[in-house]
Amino acid sequence: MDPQFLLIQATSGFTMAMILFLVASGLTLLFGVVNVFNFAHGSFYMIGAYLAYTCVSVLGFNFWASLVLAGLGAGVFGMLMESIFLRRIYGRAEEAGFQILLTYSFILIIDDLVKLVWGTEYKSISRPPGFSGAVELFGVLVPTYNLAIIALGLIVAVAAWLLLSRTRAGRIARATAIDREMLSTLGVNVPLTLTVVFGVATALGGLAGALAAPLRSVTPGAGIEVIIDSLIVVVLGGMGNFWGAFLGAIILGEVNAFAVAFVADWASLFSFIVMIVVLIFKPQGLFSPAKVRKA
Amino acid sequence: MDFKREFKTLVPALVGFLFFAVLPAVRTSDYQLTIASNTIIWALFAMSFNMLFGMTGMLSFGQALYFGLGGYFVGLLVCHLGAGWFVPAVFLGVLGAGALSLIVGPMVLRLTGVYFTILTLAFAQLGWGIVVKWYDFTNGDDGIQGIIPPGVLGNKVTYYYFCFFLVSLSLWLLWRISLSPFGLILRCVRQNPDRVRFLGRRVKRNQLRIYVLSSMFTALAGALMAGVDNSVSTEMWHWTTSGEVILMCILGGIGQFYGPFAGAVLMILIEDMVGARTEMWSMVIGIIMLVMVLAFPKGVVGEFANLAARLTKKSGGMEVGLGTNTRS
Amino acid sequence: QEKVIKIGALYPMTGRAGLYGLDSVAAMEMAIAEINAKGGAAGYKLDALYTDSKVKPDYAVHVAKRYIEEDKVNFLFGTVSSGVALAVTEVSKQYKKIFIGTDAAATELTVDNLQPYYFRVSNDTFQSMAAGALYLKGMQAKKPWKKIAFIGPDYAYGHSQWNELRYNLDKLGVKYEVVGEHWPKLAQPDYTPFITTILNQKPDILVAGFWGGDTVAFIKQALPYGLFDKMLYFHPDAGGNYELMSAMGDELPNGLILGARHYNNWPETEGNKAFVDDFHKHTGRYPSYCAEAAYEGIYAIAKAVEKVGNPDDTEALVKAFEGMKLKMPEDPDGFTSYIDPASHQIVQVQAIGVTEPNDKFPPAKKMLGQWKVFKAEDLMPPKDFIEAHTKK
Amino acid sequence: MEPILVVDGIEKSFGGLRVTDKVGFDVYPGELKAIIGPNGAGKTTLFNLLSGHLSPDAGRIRFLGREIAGMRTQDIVALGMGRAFQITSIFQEETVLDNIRVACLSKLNQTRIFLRPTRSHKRATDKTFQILESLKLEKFAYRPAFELAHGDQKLLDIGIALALEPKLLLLDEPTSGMSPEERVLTRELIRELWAQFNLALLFIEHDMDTVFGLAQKVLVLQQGAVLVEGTPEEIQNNPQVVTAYLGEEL
Amino acid sequence: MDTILEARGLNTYYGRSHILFDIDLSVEEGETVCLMGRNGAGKTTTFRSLMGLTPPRNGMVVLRGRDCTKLPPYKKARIGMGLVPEDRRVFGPFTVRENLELGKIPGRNGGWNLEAVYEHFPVLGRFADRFAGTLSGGEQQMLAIARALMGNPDVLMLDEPSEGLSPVIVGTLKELILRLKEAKTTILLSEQNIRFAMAVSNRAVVIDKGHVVYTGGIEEFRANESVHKRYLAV
Ligand SMILES: Nc1ncnc2c1ncn2[C@@H]1O[C@H](COP(=O)(O)OP(=O)(O)OP(=O)(O)O)[C@@H](O)[C@H]1O
Ligand SMILES: Nc1ncnc2c1ncn2[C@@H]1O[C@H](COP(=O)(O)OP(=O)(O)OP(=O)(O)O)[C@@H](O)[C@H]1O
Ligand SMILES: [Mg+2]
Ligand SMILES: [Mg+2]
Repeated sequence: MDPQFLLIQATSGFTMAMILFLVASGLTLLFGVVNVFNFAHGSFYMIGAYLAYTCVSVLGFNFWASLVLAGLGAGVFGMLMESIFLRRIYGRAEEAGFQILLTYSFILIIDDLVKLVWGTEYKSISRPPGFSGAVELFGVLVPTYNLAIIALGLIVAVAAWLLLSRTRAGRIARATAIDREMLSTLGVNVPLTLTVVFGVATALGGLAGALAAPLRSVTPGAGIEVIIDSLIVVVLGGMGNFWGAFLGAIILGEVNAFAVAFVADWASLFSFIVMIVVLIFKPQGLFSPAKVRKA
Repeated sequence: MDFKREFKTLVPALVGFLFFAVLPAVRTSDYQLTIASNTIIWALFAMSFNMLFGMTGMLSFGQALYFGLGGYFVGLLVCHLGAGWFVPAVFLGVLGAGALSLIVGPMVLRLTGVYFTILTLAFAQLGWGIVVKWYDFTNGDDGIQGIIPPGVLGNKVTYYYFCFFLVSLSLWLLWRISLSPFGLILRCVRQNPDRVRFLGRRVKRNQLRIYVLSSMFTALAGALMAGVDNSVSTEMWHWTTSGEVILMCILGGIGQFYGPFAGAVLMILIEDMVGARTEMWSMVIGIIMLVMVLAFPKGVVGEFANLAARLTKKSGGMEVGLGTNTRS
Repeated sequence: QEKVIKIGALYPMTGRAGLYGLDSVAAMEMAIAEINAKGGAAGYKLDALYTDSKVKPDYAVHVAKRYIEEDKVNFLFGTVSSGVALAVTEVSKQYKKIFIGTDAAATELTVDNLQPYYFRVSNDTFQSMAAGALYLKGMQAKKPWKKIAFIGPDYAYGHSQWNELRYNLDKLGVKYEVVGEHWPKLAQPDYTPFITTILNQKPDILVAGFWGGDTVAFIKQALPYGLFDKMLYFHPDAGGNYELMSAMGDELPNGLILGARHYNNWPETEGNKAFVDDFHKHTGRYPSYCAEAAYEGIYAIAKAVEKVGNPDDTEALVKAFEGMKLKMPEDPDGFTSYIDPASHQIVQVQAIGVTEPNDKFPPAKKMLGQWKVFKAEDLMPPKDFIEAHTKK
Repeated sequence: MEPILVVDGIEKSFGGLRVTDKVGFDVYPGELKAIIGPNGAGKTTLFNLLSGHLSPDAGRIRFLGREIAGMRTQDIVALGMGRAFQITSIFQEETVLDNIRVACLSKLNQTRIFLRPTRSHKRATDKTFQILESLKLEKFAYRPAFELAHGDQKLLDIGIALALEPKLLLLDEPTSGMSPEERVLTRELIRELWAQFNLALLFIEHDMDTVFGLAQKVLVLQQGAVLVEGTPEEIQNNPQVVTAYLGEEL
Repeated sequence: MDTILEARGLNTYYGRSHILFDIDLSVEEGETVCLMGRNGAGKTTTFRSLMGLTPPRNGMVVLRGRDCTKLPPYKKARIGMGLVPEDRRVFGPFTVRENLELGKIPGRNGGWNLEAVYEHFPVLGRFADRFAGTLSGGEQQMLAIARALMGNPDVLMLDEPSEGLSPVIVGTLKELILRLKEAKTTILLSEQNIRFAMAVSNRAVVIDKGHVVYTGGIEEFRANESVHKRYLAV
């Protein structure tokens, strides 16, 4: 096999992985860290993409500013959703089931809202100026925009990890998954914390959607398509582990890249096969969350 | 006391049974028959799923695997070997699902919690992928059409009664299971698996048993569905199908034996009525769901039971749920 | 009491396919309004019911039965997805209710699974691929090519396109070498690994069979790699859809060879202009390919009822459809589409064009031009193809 | 008389921390033995080793003549070891009746039966009521377990263990969280059960009144190792035990 | 002396069942008050009502003269209420140190910080990097108390702190509480261990079936055999 081609595929896989990671990062934060499952994560991805479209193509804003605005917009929308609806079901028996149901209803509602606001035509935005070409690195052609995505993926991974493991805020966020009531007696405003985390997670989703918009078509229903892949990434890496999700995304990306090149016929099944294999051999994902004796 | 409790759960069952039994006679259009067939079949799917989720606490996101398998056994056998194979195919599908779940079960049961959920999802999606890909054999996402039950079963009313009989029988079985020592052990597995081990019982073994049983009933539902629609499609295998059955259960009330039944009825009626009236069905259904979740946290049946309990002012009224008594 | 012809339409109205469904519905409404304004058909007014098929065959079956049994429709109508159409055609057969197909392009619908009550007023993948094969053959004469690769969604639609294209190429005696086949899943978000693999395979021609927004995603992602300079992008079935042009604007490269089942700028006949302009007036946007067939499907119904005199005599209606001539917006001057009595498939001229700058249909900045037009009769599946399929 | 349980030099470490250090002792049929020791001495861990929740790194455990170190919990239970937990371990949503009945059915090996309702299993039900009576819980039979007061839940936990007809019963802090009044009652109840069911009883306890009022022998653990074993009097007067564990009177 | 914490006529329900009936209670600056009562008398519920975890349906919770009945638990924690629940509730997957750091409340300073905790609870210093979930029952109890102290509360509420502790540790705990008392920490605790309670408290409040049935100084309480018999059965 041509080693140059292997390198090329590996690079493709890595780009793919970074977008996967960016999309999944918000879900990891919610599902893995604070133990809230947001089925509608993909819908915020979609909102981010549409907001970016509006900012860039309709309002004529600068692309990078639009990215930030789209992320913020999705985040604010997420915080509203959380504080108006989701908050009401915390602490109920069978909460997890209700989270699924409630956030599923968000998917349905947001789908139609998007249709009402933006119509059903496909939208798309161009890559930002200066990022439409490609550069050669070690003989491999890499689109500059993909490099930007890789950089952003790395930044998000490092930032999230630092934030979660090194700051009080991160520790508090993780503790909400364990015992919200106890935490509140320690002076932590738990509802606010959850709203903020939800906001950050949906902002990450929105940011990912905005970032992916120049590479994809922005269409209704775009949300449902990313949710399964995100779930795979989150679980593959081990719940709530940012580096795990990072690695999970890379594995998924690379396996896909090489499957496309060498077993093209079955490439579309590989995500599931990888997950089955990993989970059967490492039942808690690649990075196991800390094992703890039941007190 | 024991008996009184059971009796209470029998009343709604009898009412439901009678309603669906006489429906063909009192219906005003054939379509109502179609809806009724759909409802009872999905109810079977939902209630067998509830044996896993509500009763044993195993949230499988991959029951579509068995629903699809049941449907495709019928579809493929009828398509390749002829309509005469319809009835045998239904039962072969059930056996096939039993066999498959015996293989998949031990693998997914190695995991617990979300990992279990996601692994079941992965297996089901793999099944879906294979069915879509294996075009020559399965017809891919074109699906299989022309699945006409043979002989008298070709008549809609007879076919309805055929389904009605099998569904009633299955539900009766599920009900008996929920009352039986086996059912009791399953509920205990959900609440406190460690302690079950300390009763000298094997947790995984019991989980596997109900996984297999539930999958077989699910396959039966899938097989019967093929005869109602006269066609099967890859949609049956898709994760959205697994999702739908979960939603039905939650909507109806997870902790309630009849919850999933009510959930199935509601979901199908809502989908039908809303879908017929507005292209914005998605938002309308979304809002209905949102309101249900916020206002009726115990599901339709649970809330109804609560109301009944409050009216009769007897604490015993709380115990209507037989499958599982969720904590208040 | 008013006499009505009831039509039960099934189209996707949400999600990725929603665009096609809603365009079709808009076109149906347009046609119905026009016909009713002129007094209807044989004294009957047209009336349509619309339900979102959700692209779910089982749900669509359910709705079709409701249409027939509760709403007492005279015709079933629509569907974008072939899976849905195949399930609904089964209902149509059982209930002996005529089903007018306006979009779903699976060849089986009029070959393997043909039943007496199904008629299709848009072309199928076979016709597109036959035209595509003729195009490729013509090209080989001018600018020799040999290596060909395919990329298309991993489901029946993608696979049929590739099979039918190769069937037609072989039948035409075209010599070619397949250097790669790629099957991303439908709605694959990321094509990067496919793109790098294809570049590595160095085909002369890349045949694409994408559907919907996937075309946009692929082209956008392939651009920085310079893929379109290194090979010819050839996408004869749904590549020329207007929504691609409108979504991509300036970014769409010139020189892609694309086909669609209807174009807003071809043929430049009065009929087509009128249809496109009316649609634009009606909705504020230009139509995608599927609108035209939905529009014409309504006219076909009106015409059949006109001939039979009532919408209830199904068998007579079937006869009326068989061989019916329909002057469609997509018919160039001098040709009239007709429904082939044997296959119930509409027989039409097919054109394939090349992307070039053109801003007459905003927001698109590029449209197709440099048309090559293929004769309708050359595009129909030949006997051996039909026999091979129906035997299966 | 042969001992029913022989523990011989078992060890267990977590990471670098040795939690059980060459522990050895015997339990004879019908014996009533207490295990005491400072918090973190490894008492619960010792129980976990005996009951198969953990397997020892070294050493042997013989129960009724069988080597059980490393055996699975359910098999050890089947041999005749019962256990109630430090943190009550019951089936919260089931009725009190079913909590015990499920154990009786397990003992009778009838949990695979799936078509005959539980209520028609007369043998199990009768036995259940007998146990409920012994525990004085029969008035709560049809109440879900979570409605019971803490102390009653602890009793129920013991009841579940009893239903398995153990030869040896392990109780981890049976009276913790109880009021003095309940403690006295529970102590009496345990003694009655012990006599009635003809058990060997091994219990962990921090309440000295219970320990010294109930036990025939006391085993003291400290930092994972056996400090001393002896009769209540010997232990009470052992200076080592007094400094390490009992402390001065409050 | 000033009254720090006061409950006036608390009535609390779990769902439809009425648990607390007109509970009146006050704790003065620097004193240690002990709630006593049988199992299920309502001690824990009183703590939960005071802290706002199960808000009373009516009645008032007053902290330093300020009505804070309606405040959510986290605000109560920030104005100086600290709670050690009876089931400890340490954060199992967190290390001991992380648990302690979670107990810090920004803006509340005082004598308690990591060093001070490690000095008073050497076990915790030794196990600083162990996961809290792996600690023994007694060790977890210490951690729970230390965690509450990290917030430097004005009133420390301890729900049955001696439960599950070995006698020596109960002795240590007694010392600790006495030291806290010396440092003028105000403490409200509940106990079943009467000896322990009498050794550390200034005042006793006896609750029975949700009613306050006795309040009095500790010496008076010690002498009052009939209260012991009737409500505590000793
Ligand atoms: N899984 C584990 N990992 C690490 N350390 C552990 C683990 N399980 C127990 N330990 C440690 O082993 C020691 C003994 O714990 P154990 O629970 O047996 O104590 P105990 O004697 O029952 O104490 P208590 O009376 O407080 O319940 C403790 O220091 C505990 O922290
Ligand atoms: N979540 C709940 N739902 C319903 N009733 C409850 C709940 N928690 C406690 N109760 C009831 O409230 C009453 C008071 O309970 P509480 O826990 O306050 O008592 P306590 O004095 O702290 O007892 P203990 O000494 O056992 O800790 C009891 O009768 C108990 O059964
Ligand atoms: Mg212990
Ligand atoms: Mg309490």
